[in-house]
Amino acid sequence: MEIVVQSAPFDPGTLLSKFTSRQKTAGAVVSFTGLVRHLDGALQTMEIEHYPAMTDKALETIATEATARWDLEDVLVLHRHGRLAPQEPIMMVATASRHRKAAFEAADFLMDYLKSRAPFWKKEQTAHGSAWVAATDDDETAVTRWEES
Amino acid sequence: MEIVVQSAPFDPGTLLSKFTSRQKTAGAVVSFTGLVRHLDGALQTMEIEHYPAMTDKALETIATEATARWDLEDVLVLHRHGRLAPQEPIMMVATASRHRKAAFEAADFLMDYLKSRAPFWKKEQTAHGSAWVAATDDDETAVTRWEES
Amino acid sequence: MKIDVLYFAWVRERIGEGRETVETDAKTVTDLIAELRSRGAHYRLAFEDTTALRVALDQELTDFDAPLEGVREVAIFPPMTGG
Amino acid sequence: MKIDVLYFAWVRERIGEGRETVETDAKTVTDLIAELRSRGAHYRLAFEDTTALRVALDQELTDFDAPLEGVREVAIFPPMTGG
Repeated sequence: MEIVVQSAPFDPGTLLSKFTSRQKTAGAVVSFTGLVRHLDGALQTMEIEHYPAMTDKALETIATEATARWDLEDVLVLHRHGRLAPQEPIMMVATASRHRKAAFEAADFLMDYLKSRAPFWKKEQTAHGSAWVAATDDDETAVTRWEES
Repeated sequence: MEIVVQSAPFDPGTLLSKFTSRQKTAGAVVSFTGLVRHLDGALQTMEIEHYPAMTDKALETIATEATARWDLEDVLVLHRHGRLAPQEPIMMVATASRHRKAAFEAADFLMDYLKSRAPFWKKEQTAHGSAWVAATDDDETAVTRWEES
Repeated sequence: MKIDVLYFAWVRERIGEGRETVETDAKTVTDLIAELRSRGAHYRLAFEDTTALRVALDQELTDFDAPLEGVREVAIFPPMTGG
Repeated sequence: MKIDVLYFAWVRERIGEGRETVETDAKTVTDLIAELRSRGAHYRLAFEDTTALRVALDQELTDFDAPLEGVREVAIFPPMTGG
């Protein structure tokens, strides 16, 4: 399990290569990469604020929960904070499992929880000013689908 | 849309970097990488046979179907044939979308169809001889879940 | 008791600072917010609609009725938008 | 008519070759397989259980009842195991 919180840019491919090549028993690797929305060209920068004392703890809790629910060989969660440019990678999760379905479901689960349980807040800057990204009801209710099963 | 069929090894990270950096409008990139099963250390090599005249056509049909069903910005499907070593990457799919759910679902769909609609056959070689990998009923029925919706 | 109170995102911007130490006898987060509102317009604006807020006690998400006893750090912020 | 018949994986191994051209009047794949079975034990072994086989006509998956008229290439193989 690897949890990374950083302001520096990252290359999703470099991380995926490292993650894939360290697998000894997995048959399936799924990755999700989130990119900064460009707002049809209007976005100048995105600023991501976080709660440093809580961030690592929250990401670890989410990753540990995924490991408890699915038969995973490995999990990676990386999230950036600070200033980002349009189309830059914001965050990445990767899961490795013997089973394809487990790798897919766990990655999907991690994303749902990251969206509404990890202490990050996005602010978008355009020529017209800046605004905090609002959480959607979808994001907040998405986690409930994992509670039913 | 990019379809690749090759016998040469590939690095999933190199492909993911290239795929991610060419996105201009996507906010979500999902990748799936399949690795050769090691059979608890017993596997010596895996040999993948394919039907060259049909392979490209079948992969294109599957990728086009995914593009028709989901709002995708880009799709990559790569599949190897020939001789592979344990834990080597066999194949990879990547999807890019403005929407996270579309990227996840389309990647999952591509995998279900690749398993039972693309003309590849795997043969596993161990110290005790070689055997064709049997298709599971699960693989053959997995595609039906996409027909209901 | 003395307690550290942290604010993030637009809650921080409305209040005008990210962290302060308050002396309080509040039993719950709801009580604490009621006290803070009495400090002025900035606070009332930040805490206008508490259904739009989330809270963590000692870095664990919880709800507004959670007891403050033994807690060292309260964080109040909008719904998170990571991922 | 002359038709190319291709075999893959264990079907190819049982028959002993990957491709042959056959002269046939078979109307469907089922008819063609009946003709091929009469060629000998190798073929009967390969086509022992047709529920374990899949077929493509001119590189498109189809079923055993599909008409062969106008078809140039028939491929017979086990269920695919890609991915």
